[in-house]
Amino acid sequence: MSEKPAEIMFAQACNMAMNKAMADDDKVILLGEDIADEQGGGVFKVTAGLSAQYGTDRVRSTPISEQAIVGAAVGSALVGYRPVAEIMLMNFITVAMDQIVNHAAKLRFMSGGQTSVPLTIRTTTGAGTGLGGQHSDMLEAWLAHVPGLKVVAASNPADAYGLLYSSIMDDNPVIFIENTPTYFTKGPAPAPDHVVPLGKASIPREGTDVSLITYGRGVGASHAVAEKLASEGISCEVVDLRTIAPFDEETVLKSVAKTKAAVVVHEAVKNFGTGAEISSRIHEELFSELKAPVGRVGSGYAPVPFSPAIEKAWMFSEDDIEREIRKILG
Amino acid sequence: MSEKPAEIMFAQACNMAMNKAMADDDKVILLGEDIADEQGGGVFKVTAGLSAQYGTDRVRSTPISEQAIVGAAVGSALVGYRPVAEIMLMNFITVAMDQIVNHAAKLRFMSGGQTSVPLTIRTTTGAGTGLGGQHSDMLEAWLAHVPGLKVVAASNPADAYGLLYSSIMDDNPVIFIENTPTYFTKGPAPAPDHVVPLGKASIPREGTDVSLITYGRGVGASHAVAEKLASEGISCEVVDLRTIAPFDEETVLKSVAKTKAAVVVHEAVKNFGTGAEISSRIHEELFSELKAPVGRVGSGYAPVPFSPAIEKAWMFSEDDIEREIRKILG
Amino acid sequence: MADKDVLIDIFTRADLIMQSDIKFRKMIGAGQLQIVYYPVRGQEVVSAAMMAAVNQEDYLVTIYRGLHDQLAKGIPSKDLWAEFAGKMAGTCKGKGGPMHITHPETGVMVTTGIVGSGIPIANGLGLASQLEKDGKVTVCCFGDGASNIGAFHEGLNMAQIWKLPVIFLCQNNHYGEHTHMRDTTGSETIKQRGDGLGLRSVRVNGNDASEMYAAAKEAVEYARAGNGPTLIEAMTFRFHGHLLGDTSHYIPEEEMEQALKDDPMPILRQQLLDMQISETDIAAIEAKNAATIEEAAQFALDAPYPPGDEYRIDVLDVEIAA
Amino acid sequence: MADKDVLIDIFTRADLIMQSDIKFRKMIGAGQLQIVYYPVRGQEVVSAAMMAAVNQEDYLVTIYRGLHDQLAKGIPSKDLWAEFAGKMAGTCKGKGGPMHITHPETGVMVTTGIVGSGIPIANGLGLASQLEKDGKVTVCCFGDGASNIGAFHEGLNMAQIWKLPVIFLCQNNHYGEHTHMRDTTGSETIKQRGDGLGLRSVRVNGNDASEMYAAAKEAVEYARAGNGPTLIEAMTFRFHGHLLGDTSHYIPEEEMEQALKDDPMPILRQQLLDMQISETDIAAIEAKNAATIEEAAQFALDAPYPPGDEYRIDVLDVEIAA
Ligand SMILES: Cc1ncc(C[n+]2csc(CCOP(=O)(O)OP(=O)(O)O)c2C)c(N)n1
Ligand SMILES: Cc1ncc(C[n+]2csc(CCOP(=O)(O)OP(=O)(O)O)c2C)c(N)n1
Ligand SMILES: [Mg+2]
Ligand SMILES: [Mg+2]
Repeated sequence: MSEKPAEIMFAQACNMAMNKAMADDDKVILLGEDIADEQGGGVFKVTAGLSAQYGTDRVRSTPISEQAIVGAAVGSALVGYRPVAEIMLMNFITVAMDQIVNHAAKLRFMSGGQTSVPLTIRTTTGAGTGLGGQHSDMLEAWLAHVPGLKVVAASNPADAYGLLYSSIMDDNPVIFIENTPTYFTKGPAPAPDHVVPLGKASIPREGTDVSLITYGRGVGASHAVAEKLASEGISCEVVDLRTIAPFDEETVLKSVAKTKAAVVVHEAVKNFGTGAEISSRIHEELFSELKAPVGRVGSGYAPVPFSPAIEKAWMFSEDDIEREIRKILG
Repeated sequence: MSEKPAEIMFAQACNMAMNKAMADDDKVILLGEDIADEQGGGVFKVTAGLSAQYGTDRVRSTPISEQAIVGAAVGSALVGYRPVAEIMLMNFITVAMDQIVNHAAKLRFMSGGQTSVPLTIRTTTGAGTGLGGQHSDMLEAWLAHVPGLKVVAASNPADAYGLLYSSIMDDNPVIFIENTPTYFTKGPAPAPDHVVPLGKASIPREGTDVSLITYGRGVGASHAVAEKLASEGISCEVVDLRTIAPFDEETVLKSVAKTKAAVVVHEAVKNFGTGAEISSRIHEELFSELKAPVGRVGSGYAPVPFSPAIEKAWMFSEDDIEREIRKILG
Repeated sequence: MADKDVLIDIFTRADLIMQSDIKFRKMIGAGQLQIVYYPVRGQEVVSAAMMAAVNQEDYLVTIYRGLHDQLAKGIPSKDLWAEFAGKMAGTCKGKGGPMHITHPETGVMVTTGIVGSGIPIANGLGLASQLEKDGKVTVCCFGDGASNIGAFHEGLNMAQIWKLPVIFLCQNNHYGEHTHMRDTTGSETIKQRGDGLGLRSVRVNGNDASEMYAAAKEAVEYARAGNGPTLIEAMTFRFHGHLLGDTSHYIPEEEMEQALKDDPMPILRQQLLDMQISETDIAAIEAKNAATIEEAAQFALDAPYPPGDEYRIDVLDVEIAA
Repeated sequence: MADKDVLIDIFTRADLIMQSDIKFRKMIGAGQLQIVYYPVRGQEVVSAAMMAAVNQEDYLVTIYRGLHDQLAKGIPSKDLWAEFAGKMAGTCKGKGGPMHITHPETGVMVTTGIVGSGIPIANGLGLASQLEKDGKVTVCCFGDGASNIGAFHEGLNMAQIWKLPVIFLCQNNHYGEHTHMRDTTGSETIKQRGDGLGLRSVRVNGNDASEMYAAAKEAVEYARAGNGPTLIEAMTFRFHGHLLGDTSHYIPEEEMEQALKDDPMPILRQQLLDMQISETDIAAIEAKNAATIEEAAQFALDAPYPPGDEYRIDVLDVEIAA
């Protein structure tokens, strides 16, 4: 065991990124329900210890008032702060969409560039653990459709660290989506100065037969399938978008130009999901080179079901990815 | 002039559809800001005369409380009413997304089918008239991504009449999107019993070279381009989706199977818009038959600008449609 | 003091809640059930007394922490347990789960997991009753923390201007998740907010069966008479944290001690005894509840899960293609 | 009665507003400008007195009906007119337009077209000032109708618990679009709602310069001293409907007549005369304002429009590719 490189959990990586950002820039402040240590440092403990270190002036537990939380972040961002607002679970952004969409995303533009809104909204979600219809939705497609917002999702602790830091330091509003079911999975620890730039995809696994374009939790699932198919001689390249919007078209198109086949994979509902945009872009640019139409994997057309068997049947899966790959590779 | 068949305006068609629905079913009620006659029958007069006819018990002007408006519609729908809630402008659904997405769309499923939510949310929007960043957004892609919601947009008064009536009588929650800039354009009047079923696209113009898949205001623009290109011998088929989600895949695929080329056209921002899903579905099903990748036309990656010249440059246009058609027809 | 029959009724409901809560926590602790559970121990009397004041046909809208409300309103234990366990025989075929209980036969129309969102929906039920003139009232339960969210404000105001027959029952247990009300709420009381919005508002000791029942009864009569809504701020406490596993580390020891001393259940039981209801009679109620729960729990464990492709049913009014 | 200098200051701002409003309506009526315009005639004194009580560095958040607030806060007329006209020389390069004026040099940070949404944002500005200890206050303007929306409730509560230096100025003109407050608001007053939320709340005749100024001054001092927010409900009226073209058909004649009788502008002017400020001096102020407006209007008409591809700039911090 002592040989193993240091590992950290996803949730911890987020904590460390916020800690570093707060240390580096005293304009970084945190707002959210139960986030201060007196309240336990967040329901998933992602902000644990930060109020002890930086004080409750900078790490503020709030009322259950998501509009007021995001609004306070928008307002302070307008005058030089770098607020990080936590929306406990992604479904709760539904009560704050006005502040996010009509204000955070638009104020730079509508002011003709006189002001900017360098805020980060952290939120977590994810199905597969029986939280049911109102606590598990992946809604990144909405936000990706809003000009002026960046949307980010990490697939492993080191990236989470590097991406969250970059999100906080970015001068645009960023939605940083965490994944509750994988909060406590481990991965190699990043170096303290590890930074992952926004807008740049990574290729955690190279391959030649098909590109699996994915992000967040889809990356682990895609890896697993790639591993399995490797034994049959099918070589999958995994592209981890990391920034969902605006996404790194260059890396995606380069990968698919090489493999000539692609499957886009995400946990969100497939219909009208982000996979549609990525698939369309690939078709638009590489149509004549493709071996087959781009495949898509996502979850089913239904609210997230509570009961495990239905939830499993509804949810995107490694089987779905495998089936889609086999379909397009013929 | 006397030869001309009777014409009505779009706004009037919506009014007539509600009037008929209220006459046919006394469970139909209307809720919204300023909608009763004492307040002028709606800011665009779409509900004018209805409170005079059916009383203010059934046609209720509300406070500026969109969550309460949609909530009241959800609750009454659960017990047999067919509420029609007006959200004055589409950007204001951002304050009511929780009620729409977490509740209206999910309660049937989460209750295991014990309850249903036969409500209609009417809202209007549309750029091109200098209302600026917070009063013009087309957000149908968000709603199309939500399982359990139907999303409808009409392109002409007769369809508006037939579709709105169907929306109100549908047993699912329906978002009915009107278009402010074309409220006062005219079209042939429908027969009083004219009904347009949800989920069925129409083909207002047949053609052989390329299918223009569109809805709402995109239909008029596509027609204009089709007309223009006809003189050059390019034959465009126009497919009016009418129901955006779930959309009529059969009609779309049949049209494209015939023309072997398609451009999807909408007013909404192109990136991550509904066009991406439609394009992806066409590629997935008809890849090997297509002459070229499916083209997409939508508005630019920016909030809606105020100043006319910027707004025009940003907005989807007939020129964009034409350019895209020429591109894919080579 | 409420009369004997009423108190027995309230006790019967409250004891069923208490025993159910204990059993759920035990089974979850033992790994027999794997669910996120929001304990209701400590809040039994609030909902028992409230639901004793309404009829089965009256509507209820409640929240994730809703077991007490749902049982008090009359959902049969078997159906409820089976839903908590995600079984096809559950109230919602296992699709909703504990946070989303619906059971129209007993008037339970919505259980929401979104803080505050039941309030606007309750108005819709009230609006329907007002239009139907069916004489029903809607009870809408939520917590102290929920009074900080916009939907609370919009909903109470709309109910007031339209005089809707809705009773807003704020179960004030002093905490929203891990945060004390004093850190989140600019007003001293929630009642004050109701006053500010212009509706009839009262604040009562929700743990006192008679006081709670009287307030409930009055609100129900007021609503049925067409006078409009009431906000009842019912003071109570939750003994086992926000959700099972929460250690209540954020609750000062003395506060918890005092709350436990004020446990409404032994107090109510003693009140029955004081009213000359015999120990035997009380024990019979308790035994009957225990049997109901045993049966329900076993039923929930034994019942089959729904098949996977149930996810395509009940999304729309027609089945979704695979 | 406020002292002479203050009243002159208020009058100077208010007259600029009044004349600007008249000119805008005239030019729109004549087809020289094609914009949706929310008239401010009748509400001049509320914002003139409020802004006279704060400094240029203090922040302002206002709404679509914001011309009076923006001018009173000090945005140069040329910049503002050019933005209304959609010109590149406007405060926001023509990208925002009348509903979205920003001008940080004079503290105008946000103008929103979404009812109530400025309130949570104002808190953020206040929070920044509290953390910076820069002594600034934030004035947040909105209407009576806005007090029905959730953001109002959430925002006022957060300001109160955090004691933010924010002044919530509710300009109560009795109507939200075409609906009278009595049909939408369960409470008698908006002040009552502030009380219910626990914050310092006052209700004043906003059309009386001295009364309005005193309330503003007090709120500013209270905020600067770290005591927290104030809600000022300033009673006023709008004479030209919700937006230009609205005939005010929904306003009873007597109500409009009374409101016009109470027009704050002639009253304020008379107060100046009563204080021995000469007709000549007043006329000089008016003439100067008129000249400013003439110049601004001409500038706005003459200035060039922004080029079309400006839409790719200011979306993100980098230009978007075509
Ligand atoms: C809009 C929204 N924000 C946050 C949450 C997360 N959350 C669930 S319960 C809860 C606390 C609610 O407290 P209270 O209203 O007092 O009810 P209690 O749990 O004490 O019964 C919070 C913050 C949520 N479910 N919905
Ligand atoms: C969330 C939202 N709902 C509705 C509207 C449409 N709307 C614009 S102004 C207005 C009336 C606002 O009234 P009030 O707050 O009293 O301000 P006033 O216009 O009287 O100054 C309404 C309903 C909006 N802009 N935003
Ligand atoms: Mg509580
Ligand atoms: Mg008003």
